[in-house]
This record gives sequence, C-alpha cells and structure tokens, in this order.
Amino acid sequence: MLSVSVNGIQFRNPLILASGILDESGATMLRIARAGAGGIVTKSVGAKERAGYGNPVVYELPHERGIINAIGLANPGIDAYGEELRIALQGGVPIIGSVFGSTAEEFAALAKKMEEYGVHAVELNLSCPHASGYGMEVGVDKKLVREIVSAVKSEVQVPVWAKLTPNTHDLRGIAAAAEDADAFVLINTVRGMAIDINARRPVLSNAYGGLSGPCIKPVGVRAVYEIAREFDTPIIGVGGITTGEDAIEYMMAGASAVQIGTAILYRGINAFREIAGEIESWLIENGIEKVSELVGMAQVR
Amino acid sequence: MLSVSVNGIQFRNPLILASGILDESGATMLRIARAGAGGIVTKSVGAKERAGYGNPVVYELPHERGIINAIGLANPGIDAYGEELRIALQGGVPIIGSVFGSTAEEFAALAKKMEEYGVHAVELNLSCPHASGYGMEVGVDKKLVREIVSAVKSEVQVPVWAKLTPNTHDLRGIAAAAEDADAFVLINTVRGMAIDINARRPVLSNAYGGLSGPCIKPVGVRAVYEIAREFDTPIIGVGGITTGEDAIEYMMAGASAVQIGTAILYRGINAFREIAGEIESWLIENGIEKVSELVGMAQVR
Amino acid sequence: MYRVVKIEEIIDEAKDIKTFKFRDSSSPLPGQFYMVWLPGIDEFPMSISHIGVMKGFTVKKIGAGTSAMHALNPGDKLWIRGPYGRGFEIVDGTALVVGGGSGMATLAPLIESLPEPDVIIAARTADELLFTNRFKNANVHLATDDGSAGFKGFATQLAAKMLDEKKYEMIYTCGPEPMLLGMVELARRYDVKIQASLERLMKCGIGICDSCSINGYRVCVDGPVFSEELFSMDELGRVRRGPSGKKM
Amino acid sequence: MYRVVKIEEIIDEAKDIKTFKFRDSSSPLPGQFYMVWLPGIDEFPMSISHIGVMKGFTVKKIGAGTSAMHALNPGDKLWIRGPYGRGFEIVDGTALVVGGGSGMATLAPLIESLPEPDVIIAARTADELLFTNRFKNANVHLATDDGSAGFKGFATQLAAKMLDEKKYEMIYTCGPEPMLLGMVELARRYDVKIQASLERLMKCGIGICDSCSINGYRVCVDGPVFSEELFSMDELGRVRRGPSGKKM
Ligand SMILES: Cc1cc2nc3c(=O)[nH]c(=O)nc-3n(C[C@H](O)[C@H](O)[C@H](O)COP(=O)(O)OP(=O)(O)OC[C@H]3O[C@@H](n4cnc5c(N)ncnc54)[C@H](O)[C@@H]3O)c2cc1C
Ligand SMILES: Cc1cc2nc3c(=O)[nH]c(=O)nc-3n(C[C@H](O)[C@H](O)[C@H](O)COP(=O)(O)OP(=O)(O)OC[C@H]3O[C@@H](n4cnc5c(N)ncnc54)[C@H](O)[C@@H]3O)c2cc1C
Ligand SMILES: Cc1cc2nc3c(=O)[nH]c(=O)nc-3n(C[C@H](O)[C@H](O)[C@H](O)COP(=O)(O)O)c2cc1C
Ligand SMILES: Cc1cc2nc3c(=O)[nH]c(=O)nc-3n(C[C@H](O)[C@H](O)[C@H](O)COP(=O)(O)O)c2cc1C
Ligand code: FES
Ligand code: FES
Repeated sequence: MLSVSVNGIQFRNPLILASGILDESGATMLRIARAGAGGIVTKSVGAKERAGYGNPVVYELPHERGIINAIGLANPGIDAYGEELRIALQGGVPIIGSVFGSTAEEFAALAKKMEEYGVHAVELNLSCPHASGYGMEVGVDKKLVREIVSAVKSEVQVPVWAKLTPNTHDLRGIAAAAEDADAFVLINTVRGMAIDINARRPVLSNAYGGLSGPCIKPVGVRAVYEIAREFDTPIIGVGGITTGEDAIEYMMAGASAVQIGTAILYRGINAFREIAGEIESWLIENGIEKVSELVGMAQVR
Repeated sequence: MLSVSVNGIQFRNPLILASGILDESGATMLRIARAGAGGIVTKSVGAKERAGYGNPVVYELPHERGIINAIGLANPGIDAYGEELRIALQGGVPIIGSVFGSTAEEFAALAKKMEEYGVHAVELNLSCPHASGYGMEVGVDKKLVREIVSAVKSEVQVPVWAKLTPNTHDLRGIAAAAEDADAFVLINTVRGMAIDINARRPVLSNAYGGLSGPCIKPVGVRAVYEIAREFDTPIIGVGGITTGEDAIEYMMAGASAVQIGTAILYRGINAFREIAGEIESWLIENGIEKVSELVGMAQVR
Repeated sequence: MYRVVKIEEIIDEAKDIKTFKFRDSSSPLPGQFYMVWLPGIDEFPMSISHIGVMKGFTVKKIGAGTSAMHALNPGDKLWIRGPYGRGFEIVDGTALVVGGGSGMATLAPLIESLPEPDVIIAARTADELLFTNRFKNANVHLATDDGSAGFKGFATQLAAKMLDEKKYEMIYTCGPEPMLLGMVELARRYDVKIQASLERLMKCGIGICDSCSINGYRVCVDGPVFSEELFSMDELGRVRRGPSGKKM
Repeated sequence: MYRVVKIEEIIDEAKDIKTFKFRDSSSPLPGQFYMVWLPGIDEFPMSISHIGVMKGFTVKKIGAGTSAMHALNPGDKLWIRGPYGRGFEIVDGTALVVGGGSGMATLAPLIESLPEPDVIIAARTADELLFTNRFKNANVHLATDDGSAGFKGFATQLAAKMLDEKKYEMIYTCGPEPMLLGMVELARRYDVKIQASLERLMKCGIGICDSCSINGYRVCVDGPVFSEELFSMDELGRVRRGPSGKKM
C-alpha cells in the first residue's frame, strides 16, 4: 500500500530522511532505517573535511514553527565517509548520497565516490542557502547547474537527483537547466535569520541560516505543484512535513515521495513509523489502494 | 520616544499599516489611524477597477503561523480612490499611496494621481507574488524596475518607496536597480500555496498565494539585515511583526520603521497601540531613550 | 484550515430556501456565521440556523454558489471554517424580533434562546416565509408585502404598530438592508435598543481584507451583529461595495 | 528562543572550576543540561548542578567558551535554552555514585535526591576535587590519582573495592570517558545496574544534527544519561568525533 518506486528504486514507504538531519554517522542512519524510514539521504558530503560554523548553529522558533540552521556543511570529507555508508547500508533501505561542491568536476568526482560506496542514487545539493561558494550560490547559476548535472550524469550509473532552492524567482528556469536529472528534490531551506534583541545581535554565528519545518510547508508545496505542471521528471517533496496529512499534501501536489527532516525535532525518530501509519489510515478511510495514486491528484489543469 | 522620521516624514510611532490589509475604504483607514497606527499604506491601487480573484482568497494556517492570500489586487481603480483618501487623510497620520502597474508610464501616472490626492509618499508594489503581469513579475526585471523608479521619481515630489520581493536569489541586484527610491520596503509575501487533501485541490481559487504572518519573519529580518549592510537607503521592515519584540528585531536589523498586516488577525486593530506599548516598555527597561537608536543595532560588521 | 462535515439531512423550508443539517463540534452563538466552501465552486458566509449537536445552515438560492449548494444531497460534504464574528447579546426584558426573508435563518437560534419574544416573520409573499411553525416559545406574527399571509405590508409597518402598543427592551433584526434601515429608524423613534445582523460581501471572513466593511466596521469581525454603531452608519441601506471595493 | 538569566553569585569551587548561580523558572531533573550562549563568543552544553529556585552551573575552564564564562561577574547575563535530554532515573535501593572531575557537577543534584548514597569524588589531585563538603546525606569517599587526598588511585579502583564489600542496586556515574568505560566494565563484572551521563561535542542540543551521537544514540536527546545501552556502546571511551563528524 505504501511502497513507491522512484527511478526504479523501490522504497517500502515514501518517507525518506532528508539530508543533514541525523545522517552524519553510519550508526545513526542505521537506527533511522530501523525506525521505519523508507530511505535515507546522507548529509551533504564534500571533497574535504569541513568543521562547519561555530555554535550557535541552530535557532528554534517558538510554537513549533520550525528552526533556522547554519550548520555550515560540516562533514568528514568524502574519503572518511565510505566507512559510515558501509554501516548505513546494513539498514536495507535505499541510501541516497548527497554531495556538494563548487564545480562540475568536483560534483562528478564526489558522485563517483558515492556510487563506489554503494549508494542507490546521488543527490546534488544545489541549494544550501548559507554556505558561500556552495549550495544555492551554485544552484542559481543556470549554466553551471547544467554543467554539473551533465557531468555527474556521464560519470555515474545510479540515478541523479537535483535538490533545488526555493530562494529564487526562476525555479522553472533552474529546473530546466537541471532537466537531465532523474528527479528533482524540492525544496531546500528558505534563507532567513533571527536576531536576539537582548543580545542585540544575530543568534547564529553565521548570521544567515536556512528556515525549515512547518513554516516552509506552503513554499515547498507550491514549488512541487509549480514544477510538476511543467516537467515529467519525478519530484521528491520536502519542507515542513510533520504529519501524514502533510505528506499526502505534497504527494497530491505532485511528489512521488517525500523527505522528512525537522519533524524529528517534534516527533522523535518514531516520526517515520507514525507518519506512515497516518498515511495508511487516511488511504483506508478514503478508499485509496496505493499511495502512488495520490501523486499529482490535486493538480487543477 | 517612539516617533521616527523617514524621508523627512514624521511618524508618531514606527508602526505603519501594511498595504492590502484593511485599507480599501477610507473609513476603515481612518479607524486604524485612530486606533494608534503611526502611518498607513493604502491598498495597492491600479489604473482600472479590478475585482480580484474569487473565493477562497485567504487560507489561515493552523497554530497562528500566518496566512496565505491571493486577493488578486482587487481595487476600485485610481479614479475612485480619491474619495477614500480624502476620508483617510482626516486621521492625521501620514498616508502612503501604494500603486501597481506593469509599465513605467502606468506607475508614474498612478503615483502622480496619488500625489494629487495628498498622500505623503508613494509605495511601488514591485512584489505581489500572485498576480500575473504585475507585482514580482515586474519586480524581478531589473531593467524595468530601474525604469519604473526613475519614471516615478521624475513625476512626483513626494518620497518614493520601493516594495521588493523576497522571492528571489538576487535581492541585492534588485535593490540596486531600485536605488533611486527614497526607501526600500522589505518584504512582500512569500509565494506559497496550500492543498486541502480532502477536497483534493488547492484551497485558493488562484492556487498560488502569498504567505504572511509569523512564518515569514525570519525571511523579512534576513532581507532587512542583508540590504541594510549594503545600502544607505532607509528601510521599512515588514513580514510577520506581531509583537513589540518583533518590531524591535526588525529595527535592530536595520529598519527605520515597520509595517504590520497579518498581526491584526491575531491581535485586532488594537495591535498598533499594544505593540507601541510593548516597544516603549522594552526601551525603558533597557535604558534606551529613542526608538530610532535601535536602527541597525544588531548589525555585526 | 477547513473542517469537512457531512450533510445528514436536507429540508425544503420555503421557496428557494433549504436547510442543510450536519454535525460539528463547534459551539456557535446565535448570530455567528461560518464560511462555507464548495471546492472548485465558491466560498460564502452562512449564519448558523440550528445550534446544538445537529447544526444547520438555512440557505437561500441566490447565485452560483448557493445554487450549487442547493444541488447537493445528503451524504455530500461541506468544507467549513468558523464560527466567526460577534453574535447577538441576549438581554433581559421584552424582545421584538423582526426577520425578513432569509434573515430568519440568522434569527432562529436567537428566538429559541429568548423567553417569550414577539416575532415578526416577513417576506414578499407567503411561500417565501421561513420557519413559520418552528417556534414554540414565541408569539409569531406574519407579514407579507402582498398580503398573501398575515399582515399585508412591510415588516417595518407591522413593527411600528407593535411598538405603539407595547414597550420593548430590545429589537433584534436581520433581513434586507432597507428593512434594517427602517428598523433602526423605528428604534430611534421609539427609543428602544436594537441589535441588527448585517450582510456584506465577504472575502476573508477574518477581518483583514476590508471587503465587508461599512463605515469602517468589519461585518465579519466587528459584526455581523451591531447595536449602538447602527445609529451612526450612514452607509447602511445606502452604500454597498462590489468585489473591487468600489462603492455601488 | 533563549531566556536571559542574571548571574547572582559566583563561587570558586576548585581549581579552574566555578559555580554560577541564577534564577530561572524551569524545572530540570538531575542529569539534564542546558545550552548556554555567550553572545559573540560561543554556545556550549552545561549540566544543571543546583536545582530549585536558585539554580547553578558548575563550570570547568576548558577552552575559549568556558574561559569567557569564567571572566563574567555577578550581574552579567547568560542566555540559556533547555532543560534538555534524559536525566537520571532515581531507583530505590543502595546507590554508588562515582564522579570524576567536573562530572561531579552533573551528579550533585542527583546525590541530593538520593536517600543515603555512597559517593566517590575523584580527581587527579586534591585541589581539583569538587563538592567535597556539599552533601549532608551521603557517605563521601575521596580519591585522587596522586593520593593528595583520600584514596590514592583511580576512581574505578576505589569503586571496585566498594563493590567487593557491598551489594549495590545502582551505579550512577559521570566523568571522563575512560573512567565511564571502566565503570561500565565494573557494572558488568559485579552485575549491577548502571546509569552514566556522557559528554560529547554538541551543536544543536535538540537531536537533529547528529554531532553528539555515539553508536547511533544522540547524547543530547536519547541521553545524556544512558543505562542498558552502555553495554553495547563500542564507541564509548574509544571513538570521538570532531566538529566535522570525522572519527578521531
Ligand atoms: C454574515 C452573513 C451571514 C449570512 N447568512 C446567510 C444565511 O444564513 N442564509 C442565506 O441564505 N444567506 C446568508 N448570507 C448571504 C449569503 O452569503 C449569500 O447569499 C451568498 O454569498 C450568495 O452566494 P452565491 O455564490 O450564491 O451568489 P453570488 O453569485 O455571489 O451573488 C449573486 C448575486 O447576489 C448578490 N449578493 C450576493 N451576496 C449578497 C449579499 N450578502 N447582499 C446583497 N447581495 C448579495 C451578488 O452581488 C450578485 O448580484 C449571509 C451573508 C453574510 C455576510
Ligand atoms: C551534556 C553535557 C553536560 C556538560 N556539563 C558540564 C558541566 O556541568 N560542567 C562543565 O564544566 N562542563 C560540562 N560539559 C562540558 C562542556 O560543555 C565543555 O567543557 C565546553 O563545551 C567546552 O567549551 P569551550 O568553548 O570552553 O572549549 P572548546 O574551545 O570548545 O574546547 C577546548 C578543548 O576541549 C575539547 N572538548 C570540548 N568539549 C569536550 C567534551 N565534552 N569532551 C571532550 N573534550 C572536549 C575540545 O575538543 C578542545 O580540544 C558538559 C558537556 C555535555 C555534553
Ligand atoms: C540541521 C539541518 C541541516 C541540513 N543540512 C543539509 C545538507 O547538508 N544538505 C542539504 O541538501 N540539505 C540540508 N538541510 C535541508 C533539509 O534537507 C531539508 O531540505 C529542509 O530542512 C526542509 O525539510 P524539513 O522542513 O523537513 O526539515 C538541512 C536542514 C537542517 C534542519
Ligand atoms: C490579505 C493581504 C493583502 C495584501 N495586499 C497587498 C497589496 O495589495 N499590496 C502590497 O504591496 N502588499 C500586499 N500584501 C502584503 C503585505 O503588505 C505585507 O507585505 C505582508 O503581508 C507581510 O506582512 P505581515 O506578515 O505583517 O502581514 C497583502 C497581504 C495580505 C495578508
Ligand atoms: S471579509 Fe475580509 S474584512 Fe471582513
Ligand atoms: S547535538 Fe545535535 S543531535 Fe545532539
């Protein structure tokens, strides 16, 4: 009932762990797989070890609205990451290796390494909103996006997912530049910040960060709906999904599967199992046999 | 203690009614002025009468996160609007006439009319995220933005405020294109949507709308902080301001004054008086004599 | 956020007027309203005409939205949000309730909450009269413009006669604006307090869009029931605004 | 969202260790921690060392952040969020509490909540011993590596002696990881239950960034106090991760 297939990869349910949340160490990813996730995207990994920004790196908005983070692409570097993947792969669910870089060559080399480590797909982080020289700075340069996607596509056999930024007025143009990708992942965080008025300064050490969680769900749903109308490429929806209803909303907008990050803050790692249960109940109540029937159901033509 | 001056216009407090909220009729604007607003921006008015989109035009997010609206630039047209302004001006607070159009000439003509009606400044809506041919569709075209601002500047004597969109990866570039403006207004709503999963369709009749309220405060604060670092132009902060602390946060980021819209849903029209009280208490507790001392206080250089 | 409710029963009440019964856990006060969304068609305000566990909207067919609602069947769904607005304030003492046309839908749960009110049910003609047999606790007087039932003439004319004969503590009224304007005049003339529920074009229903405003008051939040404010509303019965906000 | 608290008192506890007293309305359990932000400097985790109305952090000077904190004066402010994490579970029966170095800060409010625990306070040398005079309800034993006070040797050695002599229901411990690893070994050997509070590099403090994880358990949310899980943690005392997440 809940299983979905994206680019021929089978997921037991459409709920995939989003990049950057609890996916730095292999043991944690293994635990998440065992806790019911349908798949796992790794932390975005780069060519070299990176410590990320100093604390504070996370600011929690009141009333469970979401969080602002600027972890700063902390990662152990691609060479050290094989060991983590070896453990994560024991979970038996598809693992998608997320990579970031600033040139097409860098992306291609990282993707190649990920493929060698045994990932089921690679995800290109073209969208982190707070790291200079990486992420969305790369991801809004349409020429570069086209080069990166094409370089990675010719380097690896596994499917290539392009994770795009909502922080643009030209999402369609960027998606068109990434059209060689096997799937679009929408959305990464929304660029934002918070100031502590008593401290009289920004909270995050990097000042700017990325907004995630319930607050950004309307932005993510919009992005999925907008892109699903214009492209046949499968879409993975992400941004603020916290309940089964949220996941259904994204799928009705046009997502073939979804990713979940910040919800873990509110619901713990059981979020996957619980949300899967909520989706299942809704499908039964509404007489729908397969979750994949939802995909694009709310599109008004 | 609370009075501020922007472009030589005196506001008794920095809390200005945002465009599109309770500012269609003169009588309502008069009531808001009497309820304590420091100033009022009118609904965005165009050359011709416009009914806007059909219902539903507003979707309320749960947990007071904010709303998504697609009113669709409903307005009585500039010719009918003089009568409303005549009444609004009786409130004794500065009135800023908001206008929208698709060409420089149209903007200039509308601004001229507004000036004739007696407004204290005009605000150019370069940022509505859900009206085709207007708003942000115009506002991300840097050449057109430059033309519009310069045409309006040469047409009117009153200060010209440019209201910019956060739905872009090039806010600095757009601000640079609008650099002739006397102030920047940041931000308009964030493009978003909501699907009702039981109805299996988008809620808003226009599908896409603009997200406002507490959810977007991190985006607005970020935009103000970012632009304040690079431009000397005064900034009016807007987006999710619901409490005195929110207003202070925006001012510390670099705003000389702020606008308030969606907060009225949560706090009623007394929001202005109450928020002014909250700011005043905070200033006293923190030994700050004038609210204008806050402007840019949180900027880390 | 909408709640989905299922229509349990549909009752033909009068010409072009039907009541839709449904269950919902909200607790509205008489005079409050909901926004009713028919996905893909329209959304419009509706007063609650039956409170309690089994609730009801009593709907007059006017245009596309209400016609689509009239075409629904038991088992079909409604999407609702609310209750919204300020309802009637129930005060002690003799009460005169005056309802014109579908305005009776708004007044019905109020009438059932008053001890022994005098009620005028008015319409243009007999088959448009609403709820003539509903109230056990009220002294009901009928009025039709054409005399096809009860008093022949406007509701305001009958009301004037009754005000001549009895001292009322409060007038409650809902109906076409010219009638409301007439009732406000009577309230002033006879020095009686009045509460009137107004209808205006509504978009947001939550007090932010200004489309329902009359003299600076938002019908959706400051109303729909007004009292003292009515005496200073010079737009009442005179000025309406279309969907653009332009005065008509 | 941070709360600002004012430092009311600063107490010199031992070499490079100070307690900072402040008022805060939260209700932490022994073993829980807060994230403490010094704006413009750093943010780091701190266990609560005094619960009740007047609370306290007992802080060892380690690097830039804790040094900056040591330079603060009464009247200065701290920005805090929390309490976070899983604290100690207090169980009935005889208790052995073993604290090494600043680990005593974490254990202190636990000790005060236990009826009559046996406590080992350990440090490298006498002037690093913490809270030697604090507990009225406990049987306190001191241990120093150099023998400058109490038992000469490691805390684990003294603990082994005590475990030989008495049957304990529960071991509670906090301190350097090699010591914790030793205590887990002892718990296994003597078949005693154990709860240990761990310290790992923390970034978010709220369970999403994975920087504090040990064998897939997040110290910030699943811990910092662990019990059964300790026996299967092969990274304990062996593998740490730096800020990049790379194993060191
Ligand atoms: C607070 C409130 C409570 C209401 N309660 C009830 C109720 O209990 N029962 C009921 O039958 N109706 C009630 N109404 C009126 C109801 O909302 C309208 O009849 C409905 O919106 C018409 O929608 P439509 O799509 O069918 O017609 P439309 O296509 O929207 O309109 C058809 C024609 O009627 C005109 N029109 C629509 N609404 C109004 C209005 N409010 N006043 C004057 N002209 C109007 C339009 O201008 C148009 O010319 C209430 C209205 C308000 C504001
Ligand atoms: C749950 C928890 C509770 C804690 N409670 C207390 C407490 O009550 N009292 C107290 O004094 N300290 C406590 N700590 C430790 C405290 O957080 C660190 O000492 C502090 O973060 C050091 O910050 P700094 O900026 O001074 O040093 P940094 O500049 O961050 O570090 C200086 C050096 O110490 C190393 N280091 C930092 N933290 C640790 C660590 N946790 N383990 C091993 N090496 C480390 C760094 O790698 C670096 O080499 C606790 C830690 C955790 C995780
Ligand atoms: C703490 C944190 C770290 C993140 N790190 C990454 C990352 O390394 N790469 C990436 O593509 N996205 C990263 N993201 C973005 C998420 O993958 C996701 O797109 C976003 O959080 C929205 O989903 P959510 O609302 O479910 O969290 C991160 C998000 C958070 C909260
Ligand atoms: C119902 C509604 C209508 C709006 N109409 C306009 C408009 O006509 N012109 C405009 O520039 N902004 C319009 N806005 C945007 C607001 O002026 C403001 O920029 C935005 O709502 C963020 O502020 P807030 O969070 O305080 O509401 C509208 C917002 C709302 C909620
Ligand atoms: S309907 Fe929008 S203010 Fe009343
Ligand atoms: S500190 Fe981030 S998961 Fe524990």
